[in-house]
Amino acid sequence: MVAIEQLTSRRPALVWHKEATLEAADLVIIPGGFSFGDYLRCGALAGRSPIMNALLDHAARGGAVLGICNGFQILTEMAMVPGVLIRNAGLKFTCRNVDLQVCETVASPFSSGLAIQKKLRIPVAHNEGNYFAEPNELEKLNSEGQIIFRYVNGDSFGLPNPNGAADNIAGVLSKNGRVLGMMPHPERAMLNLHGGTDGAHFLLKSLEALLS
Amino acid sequence: MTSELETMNFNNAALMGLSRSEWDLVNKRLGRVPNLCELGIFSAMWSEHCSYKSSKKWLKTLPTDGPQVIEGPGENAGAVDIGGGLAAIFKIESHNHPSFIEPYQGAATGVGGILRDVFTMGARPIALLNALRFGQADHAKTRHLVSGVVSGIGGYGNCIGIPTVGGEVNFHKSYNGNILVNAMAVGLANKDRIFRSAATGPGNPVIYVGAKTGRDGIHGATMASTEFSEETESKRPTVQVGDPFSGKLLMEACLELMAQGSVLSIQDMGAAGLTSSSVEMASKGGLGMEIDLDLVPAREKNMSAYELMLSESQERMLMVLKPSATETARAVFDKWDLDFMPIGQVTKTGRLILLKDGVKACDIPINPLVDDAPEYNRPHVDAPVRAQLASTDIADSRPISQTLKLMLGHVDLASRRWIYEQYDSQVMADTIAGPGGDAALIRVHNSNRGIAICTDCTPRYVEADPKTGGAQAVAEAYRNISAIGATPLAITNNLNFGNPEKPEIMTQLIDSVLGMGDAARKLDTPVVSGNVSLYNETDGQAIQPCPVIGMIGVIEDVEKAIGNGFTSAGHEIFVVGQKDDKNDGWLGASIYQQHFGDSKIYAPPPINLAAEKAHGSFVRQQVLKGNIDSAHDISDGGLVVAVAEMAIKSSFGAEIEVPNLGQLNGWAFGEDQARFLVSAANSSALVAAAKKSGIEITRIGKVSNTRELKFGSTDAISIEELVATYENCIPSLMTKKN
Amino acid sequence: MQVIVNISLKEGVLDPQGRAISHSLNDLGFNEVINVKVGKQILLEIDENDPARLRQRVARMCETLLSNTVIEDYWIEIPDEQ
Amino acid sequence: MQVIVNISLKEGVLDPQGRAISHSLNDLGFNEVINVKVGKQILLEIDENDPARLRQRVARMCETLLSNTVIEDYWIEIPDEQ
Ligand SMILES: Nc1ncnc2c1ncn2[C@@H]1O[C@H](COP(=O)(O)OP(=O)(O)O)[C@@H](O)[C@H]1O
Ligand SMILES: [Mg+2]
Repeated sequence: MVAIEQLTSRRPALVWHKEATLEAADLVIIPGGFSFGDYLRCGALAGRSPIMNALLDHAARGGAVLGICNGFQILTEMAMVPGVLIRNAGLKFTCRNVDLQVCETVASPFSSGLAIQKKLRIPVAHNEGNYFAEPNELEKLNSEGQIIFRYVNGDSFGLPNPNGAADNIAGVLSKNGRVLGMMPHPERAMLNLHGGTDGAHFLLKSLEALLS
Repeated sequence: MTSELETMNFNNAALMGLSRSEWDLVNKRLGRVPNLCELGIFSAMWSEHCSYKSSKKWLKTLPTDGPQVIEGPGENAGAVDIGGGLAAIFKIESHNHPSFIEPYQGAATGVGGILRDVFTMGARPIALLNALRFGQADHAKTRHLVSGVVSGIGGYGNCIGIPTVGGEVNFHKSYNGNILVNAMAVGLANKDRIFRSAATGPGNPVIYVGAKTGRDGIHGATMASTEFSEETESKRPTVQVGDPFSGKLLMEACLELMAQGSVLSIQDMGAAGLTSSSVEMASKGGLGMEIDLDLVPAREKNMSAYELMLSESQERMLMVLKPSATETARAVFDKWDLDFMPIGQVTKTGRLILLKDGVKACDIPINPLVDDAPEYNRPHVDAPVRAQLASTDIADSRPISQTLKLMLGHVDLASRRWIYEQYDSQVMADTIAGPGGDAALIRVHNSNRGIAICTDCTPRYVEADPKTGGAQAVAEAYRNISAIGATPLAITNNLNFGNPEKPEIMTQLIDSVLGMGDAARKLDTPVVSGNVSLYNETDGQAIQPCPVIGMIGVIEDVEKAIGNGFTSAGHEIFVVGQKDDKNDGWLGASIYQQHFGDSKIYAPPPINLAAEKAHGSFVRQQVLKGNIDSAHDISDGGLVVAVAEMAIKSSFGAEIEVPNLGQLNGWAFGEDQARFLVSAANSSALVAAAKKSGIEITRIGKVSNTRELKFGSTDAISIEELVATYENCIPSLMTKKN
Repeated sequence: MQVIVNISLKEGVLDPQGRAISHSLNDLGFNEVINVKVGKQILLEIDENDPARLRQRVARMCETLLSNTVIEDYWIEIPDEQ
Repeated sequence: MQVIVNISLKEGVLDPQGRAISHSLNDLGFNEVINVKVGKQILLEIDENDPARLRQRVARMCETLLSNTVIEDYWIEIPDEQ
């Protein structure tokens, strides 16, 4: 919310989960945040709340959707992006900065403004960010350009990524490139005071592409 | 059912922890013999936890006033003015015993409980911290307890969406059978919209909101005895389970309702549940209360009056509303899917009257429950006199770098990353400095103002000399807040001790409170809230005394705050608060002694409060002027450990000059107080300012571009090598095979 | 009526929790443990007395909410059913 | 041999997860759902052929690691056992 206001000086509309309609929007953001306590499976209960049918309609109309962290989990639960997010390989919640590499993708407002191979430093904070998809599904994701971010550089303990994600996947796009789910939190890397502005860069480029 | 109305006898009272004289007093105040529910209420209200009967006399000596104080001890949490029309509302609380029994749920409900204390006052919580003490690192149970407690704290805090930004952890064998889990929460409120708990207006409805009541955590001592229940098995006291999701809903619903202006008074249900909340609300308002227990939303069938009153189920609140507001309030709670139930009303009678199954289950005058709660002046002795340890008494011929490497692998000094990475320290995106710094720093939303927070206590000092240790905890917190550039404002404290009926334990309690009081007075940081946890013993073995201090401070402009990692090569490194001919240091009760000395208890480093204040203020002013680029207080491990920590936090190294003569181990690892390590680009301005203020300052070296620490001309070690021991200690402890 | 829904991970899906438990058990000296899988067991109390209809409704619940059919299998037990 | 350990919360212990699921099912139109409890099911593959000994060893595993006996009950099923 604050991040979007900071970048666009426009105030996004907040939508209550029990509502059933969604007004026309340039972008719907499903933020992080342990919806429904993450009971059963992360994002499962939220993925069935009344507002979600409207979200499906929005996406079917070609509307853009960004799911961050728990929002990504909700998107996978609703099958709006492929794969699932399971428990971190270390079985622990993990909050830390990670480095992401921008990959080449299908045409997408989320990647069009980013330089390929660019590294972004953005924090993660999750318990279930371990991306999983069947091998043939992974292959498809690769060949169709649906993988937008991968973890690089590993962590200080020598692991390749913070959660065990298949192919170091940190963010995936829907087939048409209009829906993005990502584990890292760009809204937490908005200011030098936060320790970096790469999140702001990503959000700004996405918004420019969407609003132009 | 009727058995509940039967009268009790002294044996029943004794099982609930009442003494003979307390039992007699109950009968006298009541004018008759109490029934089970009434006795349960008296015993809960007169318990150490609710009445502070052993500590009250001494807590009264603490300073609680100051121009910044809006609300001192007595309400759910303390409140101080932080400027800009805002109040910071904060408190710390222990959940030691439940966390030992069930580490995950114990710690999680500890966090939930302290959050309720804060949002009950109308504050939106902005930060959580925790002070933890575990047994020996290699004790069989330690790993299980550490991992359960840490994931429980994260489990609740992460899920409810409040960042956990700091805390402290120590390991010592005295905690093998009795760990400490203290949780602190800080919230923000409009300073003229703070909610209090005193009930007002006879006839106003008393409303129960939140989760349903079950048989969670009912007073163990009483329920364990079969005399009180027919179906002992099913009524067995159960562990409280936290439900952060309901906690979140409750928080949002309460804050929404408070914003509407219909809440007259509100109180969370913490220890002793409905009993303490109803009694405290009525007593503070000088009124009475009548409650129909059949209306209390219950999770289980056939709960007795006693059980309903003593249950410690989580995520519940009691409120008094304006009568006209009941329906709009109900709509708010419906929206958040929470129970909302008018269960009684405020009365003029000054009595607590409870109905159950249509009959009176309890009728007691409220005043005695609070005013006649016993207050003891328990016997105590003189604190032991400790010998001083001379640096020469510890033989250590290693080069500084090698000793340093061993020290950084000490479980009390090693990196806490394994712990704090399990906490979401950034949620809400206002965390400017999370765990790993001297104090955490949280920005006040939509402003540049920041709140600095830390917790501190060094139990080995308190054990050696409780008065010094009590003062030191405040002084160290003062240094941590000052080091980032913030102005200390006030403190909360959590007094963790053994059995107060033992005179030597009572001495620890008294002296450390006196020391804490002295320091709080001299450093202008009044005590605005706190908590006491006594009887922390197993098999007669008391814990190392642990009076934890939680301190908050304020900084007008977060952009001016600094961190504790070096920021550029070439910056000069100084010790503020140290003479330049110093070539020895205080090793008694230090980590160095623990590591390399004998196991005797020696006198801890003395505290000079005037110096603490002068040095802390100096560093703060110089940070705000931009004359200091990074700063770190010198505490556990001494000067050289502080240098290493500043280097590890940065991407630089340092070249340190070492005295030619003297006791190098004392100089390097002594824990003399009131000192800061700082780095400065503009060193002449800093030195001039120090001279002008009469502050001792010593240049000890400079920040270098190589990832190496050099001591003098021959002794060097790579930072990488230090990081390896520093970072691996706790992870390898946690994965070690039994 | 009582219904039990057992939910387990599909063959081939990574089970970090099961692996960790298996390791820990081995570390604790239970060397006979070869493999561990962790699943969920959901007990439902349902106001429906016709077992056939019950089974069908619960299957619907599983498909819509209780299990994520991308990675999980479920099976339904009705203890009172003959 | 295969062993199944079912772990559930003790009577009286709050089950926030079960409650949330029950709510969601009702919201989704499954109004017949009265109550939901969530437990764990752990499937173990164990190199031990004597059912009696197996049961005893698995009970030990439950007490030491698999279940949190302060708030959970467990029961052991050995499908191959006659
Ligand atoms: N239990 C904990 N939870 C969160 N952060 C912690 C915890 N323990 C230590 N930390 C963080 O690790 C850092 C080092 O802690 P400590 O050595 O106690 O600091 P100090 O000596 O400055 O008081 C601090 O930033 C502290 O906030
Ligand atoms: Mg410090």
